[in-house]
Amino acid sequence: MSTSSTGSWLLAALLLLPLVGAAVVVALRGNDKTAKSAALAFSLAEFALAVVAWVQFEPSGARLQQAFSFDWIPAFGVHISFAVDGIALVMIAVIGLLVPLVIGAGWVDKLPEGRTKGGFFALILLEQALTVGVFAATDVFLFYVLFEIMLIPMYFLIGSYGGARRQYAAVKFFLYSFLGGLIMLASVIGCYVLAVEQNGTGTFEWAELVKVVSTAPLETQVWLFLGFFAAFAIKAPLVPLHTWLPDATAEAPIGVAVLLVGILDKVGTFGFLRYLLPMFPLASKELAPLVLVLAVVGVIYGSMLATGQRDIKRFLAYVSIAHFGFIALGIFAFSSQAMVGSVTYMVNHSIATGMLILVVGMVIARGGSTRVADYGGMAKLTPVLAAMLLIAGLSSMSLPGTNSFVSEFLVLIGSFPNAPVYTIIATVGMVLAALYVLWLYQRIMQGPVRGDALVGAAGGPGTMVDPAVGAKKAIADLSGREKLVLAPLVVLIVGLGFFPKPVLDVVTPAVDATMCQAALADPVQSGERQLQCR
Amino acid sequence: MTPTYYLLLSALLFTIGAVGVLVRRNAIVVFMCIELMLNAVNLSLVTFARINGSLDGQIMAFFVMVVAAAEVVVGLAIIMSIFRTRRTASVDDSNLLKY
Amino acid sequence: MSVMSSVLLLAQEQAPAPARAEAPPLTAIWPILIVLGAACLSVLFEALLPKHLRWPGQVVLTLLTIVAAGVKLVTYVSGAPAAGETAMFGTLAVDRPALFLWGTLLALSLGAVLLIADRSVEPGGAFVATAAIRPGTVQDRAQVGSTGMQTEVFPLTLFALGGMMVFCAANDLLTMFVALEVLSLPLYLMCGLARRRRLLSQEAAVKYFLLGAFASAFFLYGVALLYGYAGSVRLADISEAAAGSDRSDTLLFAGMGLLVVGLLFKAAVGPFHTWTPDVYQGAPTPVTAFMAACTKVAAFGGILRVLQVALESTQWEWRGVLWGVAIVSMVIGAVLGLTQTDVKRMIAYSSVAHAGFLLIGSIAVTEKGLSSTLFYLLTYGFTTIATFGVISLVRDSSGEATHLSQWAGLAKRSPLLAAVFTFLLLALAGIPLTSGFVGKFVVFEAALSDGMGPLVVVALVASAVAAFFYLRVIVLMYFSEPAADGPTVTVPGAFTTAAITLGVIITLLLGIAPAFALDWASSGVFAIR
Amino acid sequence: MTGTINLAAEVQQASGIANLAWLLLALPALGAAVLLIAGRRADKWGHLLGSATVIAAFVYAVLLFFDTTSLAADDRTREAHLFDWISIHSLNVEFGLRIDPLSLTFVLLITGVGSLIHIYSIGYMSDDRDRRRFFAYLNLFVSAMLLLVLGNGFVTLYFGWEGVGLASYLLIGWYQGKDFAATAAKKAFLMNRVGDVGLALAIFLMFKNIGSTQYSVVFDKIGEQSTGVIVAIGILLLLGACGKSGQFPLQAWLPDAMAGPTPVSALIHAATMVTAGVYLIARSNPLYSLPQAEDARLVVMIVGAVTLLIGCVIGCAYDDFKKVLAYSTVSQIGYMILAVGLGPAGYAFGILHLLTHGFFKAGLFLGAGSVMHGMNDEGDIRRLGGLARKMPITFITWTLGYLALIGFPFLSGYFSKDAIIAAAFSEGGSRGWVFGGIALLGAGLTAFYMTRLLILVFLGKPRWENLKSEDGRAYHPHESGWTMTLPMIVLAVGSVGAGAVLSGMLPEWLSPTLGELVEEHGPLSHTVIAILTVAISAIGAGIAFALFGRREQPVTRPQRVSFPVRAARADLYGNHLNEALFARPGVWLTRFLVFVDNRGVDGLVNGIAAGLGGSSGRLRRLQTGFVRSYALSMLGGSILVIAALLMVRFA
Repeated sequence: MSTSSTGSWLLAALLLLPLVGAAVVVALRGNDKTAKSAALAFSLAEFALAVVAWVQFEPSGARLQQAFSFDWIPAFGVHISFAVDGIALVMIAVIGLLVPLVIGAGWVDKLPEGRTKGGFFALILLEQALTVGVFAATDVFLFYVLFEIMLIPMYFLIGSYGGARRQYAAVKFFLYSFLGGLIMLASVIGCYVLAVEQNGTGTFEWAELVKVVSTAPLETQVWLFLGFFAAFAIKAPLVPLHTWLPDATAEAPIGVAVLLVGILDKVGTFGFLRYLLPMFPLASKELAPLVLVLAVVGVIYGSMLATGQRDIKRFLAYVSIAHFGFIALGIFAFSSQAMVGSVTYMVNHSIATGMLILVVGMVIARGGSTRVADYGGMAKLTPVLAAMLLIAGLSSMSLPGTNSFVSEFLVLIGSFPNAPVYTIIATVGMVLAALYVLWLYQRIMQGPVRGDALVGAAGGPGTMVDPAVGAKKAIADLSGREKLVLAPLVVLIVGLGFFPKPVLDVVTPAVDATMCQAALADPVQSGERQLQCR
Repeated sequence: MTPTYYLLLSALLFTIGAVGVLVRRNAIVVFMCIELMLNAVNLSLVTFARINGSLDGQIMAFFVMVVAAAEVVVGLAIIMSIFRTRRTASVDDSNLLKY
Repeated sequence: MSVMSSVLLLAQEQAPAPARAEAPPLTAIWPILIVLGAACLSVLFEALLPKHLRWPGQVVLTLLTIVAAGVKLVTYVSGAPAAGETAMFGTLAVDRPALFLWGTLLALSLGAVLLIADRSVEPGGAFVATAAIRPGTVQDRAQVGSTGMQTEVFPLTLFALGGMMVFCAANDLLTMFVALEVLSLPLYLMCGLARRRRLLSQEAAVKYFLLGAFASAFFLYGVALLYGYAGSVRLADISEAAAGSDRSDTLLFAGMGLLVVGLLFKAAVGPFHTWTPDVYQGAPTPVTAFMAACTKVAAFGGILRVLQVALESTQWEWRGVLWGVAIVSMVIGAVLGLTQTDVKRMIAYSSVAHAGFLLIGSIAVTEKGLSSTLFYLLTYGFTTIATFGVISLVRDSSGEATHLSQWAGLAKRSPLLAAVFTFLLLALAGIPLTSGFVGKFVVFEAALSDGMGPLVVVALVASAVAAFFYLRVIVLMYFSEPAADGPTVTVPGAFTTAAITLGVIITLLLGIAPAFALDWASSGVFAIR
Repeated sequence: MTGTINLAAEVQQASGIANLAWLLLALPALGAAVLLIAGRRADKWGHLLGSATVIAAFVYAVLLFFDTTSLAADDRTREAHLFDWISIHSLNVEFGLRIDPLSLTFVLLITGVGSLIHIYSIGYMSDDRDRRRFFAYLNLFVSAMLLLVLGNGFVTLYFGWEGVGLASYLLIGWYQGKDFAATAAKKAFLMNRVGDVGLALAIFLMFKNIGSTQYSVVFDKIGEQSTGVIVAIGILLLLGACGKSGQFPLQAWLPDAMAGPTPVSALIHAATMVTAGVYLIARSNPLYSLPQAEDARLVVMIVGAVTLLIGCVIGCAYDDFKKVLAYSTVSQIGYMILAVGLGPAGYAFGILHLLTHGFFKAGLFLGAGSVMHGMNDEGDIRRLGGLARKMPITFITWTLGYLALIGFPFLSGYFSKDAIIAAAFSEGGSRGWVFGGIALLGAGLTAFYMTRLLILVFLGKPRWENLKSEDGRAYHPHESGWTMTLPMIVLAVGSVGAGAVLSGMLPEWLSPTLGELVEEHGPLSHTVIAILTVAISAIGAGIAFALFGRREQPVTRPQRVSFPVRAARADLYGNHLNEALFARPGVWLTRFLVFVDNRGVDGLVNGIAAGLGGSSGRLRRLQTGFVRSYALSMLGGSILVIAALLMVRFA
């Protein structure tokens, strides 16, 4: 059987276009120029599609829209079925946004010898297709398949295009995620077996499994929950399962780091929302304290470690770990404000941290080193770059007026009524966030000029450089291309800081549905409203 | 006297054969030990045939003999070829393949 | 009595069955008859054909045989009774699983034979011209150059194949024992026929032979004890006796133990795997492929039948023990594989780990357990054939370059081969969209629904560990710089290409659209007569 | 309490000119945006645009003021809804403006002083090649500050709150080539963030218990909350105020903030931003006025009193022109906090003093800036002296501000500060005596250190004559240009007259927001207190003259001094305390955690991997290659299997 609903062609196109793109780019990889242009063209088209999909989406409509489904393995009731709800939609839009920027940012990067731009961008497009699939899959088996496949392009992206210790990083990344995935596989099968026991025929349709599993006894749910949780906690990553991320981020090329932190990791938190809460409501409530502890520990631990890093890219990884703590806190605080906050946090973190990583990449491209100690006083040479770093930084310390504030505020204010203690600790994380961001900014941009490359450009250590002169030296300020890459992000950071409504409106219904499936109710009720499941 | 003794004897022979495989170095001898094990089995087969009062056991013993003969053919061929190469029949000398 | 007569028949099967009062229904077992008959025929070829005609003659004959047997099988399956039937006076049970296994064996052996027959990769083929010549001598160096090869390998292959097919269908333990020997003896010899590295090859043969004989002694003693227990070697009778009888259970369980040990040895399940790495490494690669794929299929076919037919009623006693064995096997395979430096040895240890997974499916005594194990065998077999096919292509001046360090940076030299091998490794690791994943999935599904959760978790962890050494090879091929005097990748001849393509395609097909194969595998259960 | 109820009831929908209130935010914000985006292209006219936007805002503010005064007192609280900012079910954070006497007062102060300082900066920053960016930041600040005071809910307030923090960070770190400036900026922002946490938690508490963060709802329902909640919110809000207003224990950042250019110190760190804490508490008067909030108010008063003393004491010991003024600011804000802590009896006086202080302290800072501008940015008062003749206008304006600050009769400080002292006494009982006494003492100290400043800078011998500034140039003091003197004059006028004018009308102008001013009569009558204050101030000034006026002052600060002076020079060890309690432990903890992460968490992972590898390496040795050992392992295995089977069966 194969069903489809309105707009399903959109989703199908969203899934297929990058695949086609990857194929085309591979075919063209002989000539860097054309390959690059083709990749960019496809990614932009994909973004356009994503925008259309967003416009098509009816926030007030059905939970899952633009759905289509085919049989795959009838023996196990496995379908190839995709659909989007508000949460998946915004994530897909973010993917569509980031990939062109990543391609633009990697336009002139030098790759290890023997590697072609074509291959690089093709892998990125492939990864894009797979991640879109992961967010859109509505068949648990299909989700698992894509969840694992997703690793392979990323493995090659890190392993063949990364830095000095790329082999170690790639294998570590792969094994961590693969182990998590296998443990999840046990739970996936467990759910299926449960379905077989209950209604004779097994199924992997998400909606069906939710019905079956959510009514299972607590103990069963706990075991299955843990299986899924392991995979998602590794992906997200939550402390103490995080140690693959610093290595991966440090070794991956900048663009790949953006995808890794901005998109792949979101699969974990997305999984919390899409699978853990609806499928295992009892277990979720039972184990919420555990997750909350991990989340809050992550916030503090990540922030403190960030300030302790010597390597800029590792710094970025720990910053993300702290942010993922906030997201997890919001999800498991069980209030619609916090949950909406977490989803918007996923979006905003992709934008803010994505920009932060890109800017850091531009810094590294100029300073030629990833050690913080090799930088200082750069603002004099490259004021615009400095401004960009500051903007990205301010957003990731969630200053009001930037997009991240809305989400962090929602997470905290929403979590407070249910989990006051955790929230208070997390709020302290705000101070630490300011600490590590300003620390980085001061070390890189302020003070006297430090670092061989910079001093060389500035002419003598600690000299007061006239930017007009500095610009003529080796260290130039942002090029037009780089500005073009960062501009959309700046616009979004400020725009969503003032008008988050578009995102909130799309996300809220999906979150309500999730809350309702998990039989949760807001701690602070505004009276007239009651949950109705969709 | 009860057939049980034959069973015990065959078990004993089997064990002797097995131990022989473990302790002897010469490939031929090792192989002979294996033959001993097979024949120990034959003994018990025949005994059981007696106990169960059916002929099958005895017939099986014949089959075992045939198979053993076939094994001898193949085995000696292999052992000969390696003996010609190494000028020794000690199984301990051939351990290029390890770890 | 019946046993005797039937076995007599079995021994002279190539001759058309004599007309008797109740003529045995041969339609069901035509595939076996064809294979064994052709085996004898090709012995005659060896004896009569002039040297230059032997190779083409043998190849044609062998391939035709397999195809013909396959056709016969298909035609029979279409009209076969769902419950299955017995042939040769009940010595052979031709039921759905047996038919599935036959099909699998024929298909796999087709691939293996293609590898064996190839003469372009290694000029003159992977096999020595005259095994009798001493390695290292003048004649030996001469024959390395010569393009002749020992075509006896073809009849040997066919005999082994026939033995395997009988082994899967054997309905009583004696038949099983004879079949075991029929499939083993040729393999012992084939291991010793490598053209290069003959010392290793011969050593492999000796080891395999001595240990194999040792194991079959155990098996036989087990048969004897069970015979003593049940008064019959028929699987059905044994299960009956085990279900309810007053005889001493010591016989039953001692016999069962010895029997199972013999089978586990053939299936290369740890801790009875010790021969595997050495033999896999020493034997000529095509033979290794044949062993790794077909022997596993046959052995697990036998294990499944014994466990599910004969010992079904005592599963609560042996299940715990086999749990332990499965865990040991998976751990040994995964852990020891980590530090291997020879590609063939590595695959050998991976096969030990896979044997553990297969055992999980086998001890789930349910229809699901049966069908999932059968499916797993199918997927694993093809992946393995293709894997060894690829391995046989990477060579340097001294023959195959199997040391991992020689594989460094292979992707730069020949991206296609690296890609194919990567795909196969991912399949062995069980990454989705490969047959390996579906196989693992169905087996674990069967195990979980039979309440073996902990075992499944162990298996999953083991496969995560195992994934590391597959990744190691990928890392070597893609992320490392090629060695200066690295091996070259020979362009495969038509045969090897065909074999590899077959394996890869089926691996991919069963990964993407496994539905049809799953249906076959679950089309029926063992016939208990 | 009563005040709160009809407060909520009275909120009107903004109409007419008030509908354009968003212009107040938009104008400076637009200016900032244009200047930042246009970049160097705007260097020519950037400062003009920057000033223009703020002046325009001021003009509009004046119009809005008269528009409001034209209304009946009860209709003067108006709200303009701009858009729904964050709205999810029960949580609805709207982006709206509240136009009422309190916010208007601040708007006038901010835009007014802001305009003056913009004009002043045109001259002061004339030789900085990034002047345009400077004006952009100033505009950004004004915009954020206006949002802070105009927002109609605690979240919008928080928005402005952090916005001004950002602006202040950028401006303190203006000379970012210098590490100390960058560090000072970072310190300021971090200590503010600590305060912000308090504010944030207060907001969370409101949402949890009241279900809203809008002033109207919160002030309406706050009375129904349990005492615990009310006190908690009160104290958390105070924590926020302490951060922003440099109150004890978060005062340490304010002196360091003087690393920024002087106009910044005048605008942000004297006149406007640092008074945001006072605004916050005054704005939350419906909460603090509650009888249940008694304890919270007490804490507020204590903080205020302590801070004002700390400020005075340290102010006496410093030799840095601007830092003395900074500590003076700290202590003056201490007065204001004390005042608003007094509750209905003090809100108005707190605001009054805030305004007068805005005038004279800004004037004092601009004077200081003018001096340093003429003296190669020399800030060490011991290297100045006798400048009165060199820069007369600066001297006169500065002296007027000085007199106003020490509360010279009938200058603005006299009205505002005395009122606070009187109110403190009128608190009654021992409390009254304690706080009143402290406030009185503070007045004396203030007079002392300000007089010292006056003498060392403007009077006495010109000690700079045979000195060189650190960049080796000789000093050529000169009067500044008109763009700088004009604002100083205006502010001087303000510092003279503001008190007299405002003290009369302010209380009842603010009454719609702060409730009626409650006149209590303590043990001492107002006249007595007034006389006392003047007398004590006179004594303080006298001592200063006695100490510094007659003797020659060394150019370098004497090292061998009594403990109190040493303590004061070390900020009463405030920084040491922070170092010992937070900074150093923090660094240690971080190092420790990094170690744990590498060796512990990651070490565990790699350890497992290494363990597997190692065991593999050892186990493969078992594969000896000897057939017989293989046979042995098989035999062993089979024996185990059989034994196990039999055990399972028979056990």
